[in-house]
Amino acid sequence: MTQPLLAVDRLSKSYGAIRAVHDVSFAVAPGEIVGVIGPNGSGKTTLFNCILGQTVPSAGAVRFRGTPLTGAAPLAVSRRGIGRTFQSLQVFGSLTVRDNLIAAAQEFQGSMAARLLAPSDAGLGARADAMIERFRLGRVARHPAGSLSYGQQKLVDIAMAFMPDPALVLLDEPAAGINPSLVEELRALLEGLNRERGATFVVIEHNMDFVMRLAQRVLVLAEGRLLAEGAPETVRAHPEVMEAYLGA
Amino acid sequence: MRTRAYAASLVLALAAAPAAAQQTVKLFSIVELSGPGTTAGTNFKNGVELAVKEVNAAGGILGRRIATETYDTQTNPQTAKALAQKAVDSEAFAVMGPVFSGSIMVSMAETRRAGVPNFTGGEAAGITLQGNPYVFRTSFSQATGMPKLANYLASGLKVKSVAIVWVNNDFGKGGRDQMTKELAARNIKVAADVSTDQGQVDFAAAVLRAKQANADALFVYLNEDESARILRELRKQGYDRPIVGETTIMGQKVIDLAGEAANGVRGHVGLTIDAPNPAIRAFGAKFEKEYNYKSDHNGIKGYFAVFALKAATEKAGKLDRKAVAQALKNACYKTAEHPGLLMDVCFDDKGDIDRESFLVEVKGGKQVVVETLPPLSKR
Amino acid sequence: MADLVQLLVSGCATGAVYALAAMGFVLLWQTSGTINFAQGEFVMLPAFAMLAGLALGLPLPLAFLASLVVAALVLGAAFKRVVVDPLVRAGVLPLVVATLGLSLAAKHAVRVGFSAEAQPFPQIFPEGVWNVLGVRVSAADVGTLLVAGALLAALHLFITRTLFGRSMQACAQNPDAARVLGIDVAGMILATFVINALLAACAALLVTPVWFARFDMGEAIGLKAFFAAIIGGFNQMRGALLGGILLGVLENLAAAYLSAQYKDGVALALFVLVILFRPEGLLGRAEERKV
Amino acid sequence: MSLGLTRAQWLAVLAVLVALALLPLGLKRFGIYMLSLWCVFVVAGHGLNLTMGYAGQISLGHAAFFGIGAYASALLVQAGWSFWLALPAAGAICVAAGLVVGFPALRVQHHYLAFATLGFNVLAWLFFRNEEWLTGGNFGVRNITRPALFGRSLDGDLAFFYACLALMAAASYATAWLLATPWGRAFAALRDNPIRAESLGIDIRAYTLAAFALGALYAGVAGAFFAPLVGYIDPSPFHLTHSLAFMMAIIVGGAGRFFGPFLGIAVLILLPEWLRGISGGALTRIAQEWYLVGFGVLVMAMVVWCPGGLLGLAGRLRRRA
Repeated sequence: MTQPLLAVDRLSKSYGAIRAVHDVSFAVAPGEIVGVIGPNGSGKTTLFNCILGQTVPSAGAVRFRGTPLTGAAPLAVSRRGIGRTFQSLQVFGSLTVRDNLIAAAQEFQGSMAARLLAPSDAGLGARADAMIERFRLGRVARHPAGSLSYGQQKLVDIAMAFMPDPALVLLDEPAAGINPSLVEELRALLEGLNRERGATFVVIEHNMDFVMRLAQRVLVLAEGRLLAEGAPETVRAHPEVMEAYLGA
Repeated sequence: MRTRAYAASLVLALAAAPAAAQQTVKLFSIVELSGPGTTAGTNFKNGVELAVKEVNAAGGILGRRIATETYDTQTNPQTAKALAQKAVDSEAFAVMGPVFSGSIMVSMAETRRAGVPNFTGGEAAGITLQGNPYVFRTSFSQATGMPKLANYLASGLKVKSVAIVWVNNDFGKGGRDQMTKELAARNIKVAADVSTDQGQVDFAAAVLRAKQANADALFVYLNEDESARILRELRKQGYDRPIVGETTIMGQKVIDLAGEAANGVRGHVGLTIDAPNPAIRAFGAKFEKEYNYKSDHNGIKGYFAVFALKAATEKAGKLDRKAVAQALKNACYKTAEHPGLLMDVCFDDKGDIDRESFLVEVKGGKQVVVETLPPLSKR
Repeated sequence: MADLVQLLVSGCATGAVYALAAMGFVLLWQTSGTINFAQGEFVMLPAFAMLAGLALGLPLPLAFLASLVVAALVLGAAFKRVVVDPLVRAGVLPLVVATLGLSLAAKHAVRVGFSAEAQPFPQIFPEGVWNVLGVRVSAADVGTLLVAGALLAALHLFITRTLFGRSMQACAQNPDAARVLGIDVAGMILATFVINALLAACAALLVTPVWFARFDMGEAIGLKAFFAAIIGGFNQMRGALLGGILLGVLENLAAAYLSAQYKDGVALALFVLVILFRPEGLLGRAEERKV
Repeated sequence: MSLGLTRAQWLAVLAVLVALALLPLGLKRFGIYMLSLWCVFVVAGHGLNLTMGYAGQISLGHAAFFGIGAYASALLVQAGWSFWLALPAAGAICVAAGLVVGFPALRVQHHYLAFATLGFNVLAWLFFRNEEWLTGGNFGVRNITRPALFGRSLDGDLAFFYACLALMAAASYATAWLLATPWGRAFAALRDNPIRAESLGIDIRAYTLAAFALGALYAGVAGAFFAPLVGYIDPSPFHLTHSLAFMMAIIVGGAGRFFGPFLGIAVLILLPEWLRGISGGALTRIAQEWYLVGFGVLVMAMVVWCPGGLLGLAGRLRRRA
């Protein structure tokens, strides 16, 4: 295996006596789609937050492209090329969809002072329009994002994460709360991004069908521990997993 | 469209000088009706209105009725200046107020520019030192009052040292600066110099410092509410030296608020409702009947201002602002001819006045005049 | 030494009143995330309600009771229904602005409708002054401290020892869990608003004899209560107590020993330092960063 | 730059400017003075609107920046500087102050930041009052002269009004321009959702500081004009209460809306004068006396029912019609 894009080494996070994440290690290779599953409270989101700098891990290390990322602040993490979405909806409600997309990428080029003199779309108009087309948001491109339906906002949210061409994207339950046909569309979109751009991502998901079809490899968390890891079929067949997951 | 309609109506409103006003004498009261100067401004305004009522009932000035308008400066000099402009724009014959020195210092530039006589209750020395021919006092300046009080401290109370507690605003700072100078001239030591804030509540520290200074007397120079609070604290901490003040602290409002604790305070008052003078007593009764409370010195100032204007206008013989201002220079007016003035008074060439004043003491919840001081010029 | 004690006693009496108002701040913040910038007016209004009662010929105790009722209804229930409820989900800042508007309206309504001048108010404690080892202590100081202390202690007992109080606390800490436990969350929040109004009315009774009833008397007390709450800890009742007393005492000490001109600056410097280095307040718990 | 306006809209803007320029011709000194004051306050209002309306950072210290600008320009001019040098100096001092005040943003969450600005305002006011050697203390700075431009004195009321109007036009243009750059978008992102913004590489601390510095710059420049307009400054107009009034005016006009400050400041300072100008029946007298009460209620009502301010209300009514 070549150098992994993301390497998580024995990561732990405890809140007092509660171990939210306990001794978790895994790696993500470039171009890979990794799913993370586990029952509620199994530590998936805490794991994400530790990697992304929202919380500081109690122990362990995170490396990105071979250099340490442990404890870096969220801004630094994003500047290093790691995008993310949140469990809850997070768009800029008062900006138009197109402006949301431009906002998502404009800070990755030039200096802050240069942006003061840059053209209004920061030279990102074409890229935003392409993303709008890919996510089929053309009809609402000029509407304030806050006025869109939940499913559409979710698409905007995900599109934003991909706008700056991140090396890695961490998606927290992208399919939650959207209708089944849109789920299917979303899977196709993500697969397309992976295929065409080699986009790498880690997906937390409750929708088993969605994640099993999308991911090339699946991690199973239970009570903060990494219970199993492997190709979707292998994991699905793992008796302990089925017990932990379905038994919960 | 909306903007333009609004703008147009604004033009109409701002430009609409009342046209029917030629037959009246227009008087503008620009006074403190809110903010820290409320008590002073309200009294002054009420005094003006009472006087206007009486003048109008007696046939007005040179046969013309007086029409008044009142504006609130919010005790804010910038607002006072703007309102003075407004009065000038509306062709004021004279402007009454503001009472606070900080405000009149700024607003009088406007009345001066337009040549409108401007009476003020302000006491800062600087007001009449700017060569403004249109500004006139209704009371002593601090430069007149403080020496009188300092004389009293030096020869009446025979003190060697004084603690000063003052309020840190233009009124308090001005008085404190003037007093410090006067005390130095009389070889009286300032043993403590304590600044307090407008609106201050807890005077424990200020009183403590005054006590620690161990001075022969305490000079308190605060606004009304704060004067009352410090008097309570002085009583509580058992301050046993003479407490002296200039005008404010012996005012009726302070006595009402401080109750018992005001007893024993003494000092100099330019004007007081309790003066041994039938005209002033009569004014006090009328004022109380009209407004249901006792006037303080600012009420007398406002009342006096209107009658001073009337006297000067009659002397000038015509409704001419410049002539009226001229008639108030180096001129004396007697109550025999102008009873509304309450006391014989002389204006000098700068707009300062000279007349009798009083040494008073608060006894049994009332201001009692101990001695009447003659006008400076008679000395 | 006696001088220092003199300042401490006086500062504590003043600070106890700040603490009463600050306590209300903390209660509202804990249960509903409301920062009430009209807190000072919540003290001013009952003072005028009492004056109105006195003017109608009621004796002071009755006027006070009436003002308690009015405060509970208007400053408690109505305030919550009309101003807070519609905004509680919009976050902290809209409520800050709305209560600023309320403060402005209340102040000037009293100014125009009643009077702009300070009104005398009857003394509630006897006039006596004792000399204790060179320290002059007035009945008013002792009374204010005792009453404020008793109120705060009662409130503390009420919240920690009674079922009702503990339910209130549960709502403050975790409304969802409280709801699951069958606690009437809305009712509990309403209760804190009423308690805040009652505390403010009590503060009014204590301060008005000294501060005098004046339309803008709330400006100082509201700001001081706010500073006290932040300094002590915005999410801690004990913090409000500490903050209030600290503020009252510091002002006096600063005026006596440092600079009378900057006496407010000392408390303010402490306030800014707390915000910078210990935003949870001297006694507060750190609030977890929310994602 | 077109700033996204059509030609018709540009013409409308021009027409309004011309109307404003013609407006004072029918007015006396007081009216001209009030309009000048409005222009100056609108400039400061743009600053607060940037900080608060667009970038979502509540500032309770705007009057302090306004004061710093006013004192800086007044004192520098009295020290013999040209006003046109004192003006940028005042702006620069305010930017520095804005950065210092925004500094807690590097450490604390945003409502605490609002509290810190409140503390700053009180401290600044104490400084203005106490440091008599510099600021004149309670007695203030008197006889502040008005500058000349290209050899023409701006001392006349009308001349200075045009200077204020030009300032307002320039500041408004600068605001519109700024909002059309990527910064405007970053400010909106900061306001709408700072946590999300951070995950997208938006340096929320840097933009928060920038928002404070810009707000302070506008306030400082406005203050620098305020001093010669009034001719006298003392600490009173820079008190905390005026910061709160500024903020409420922006809310009433419509925070985060370009025309919000124009309307909000008009409601704050022109409307009461206009009401007073209607010579009057009992009803207008009541309206005058109860004006501030009404303003307070309006602020509450706006926040509760109409977060878009009066402009938002107008928009809502238009859509319904």
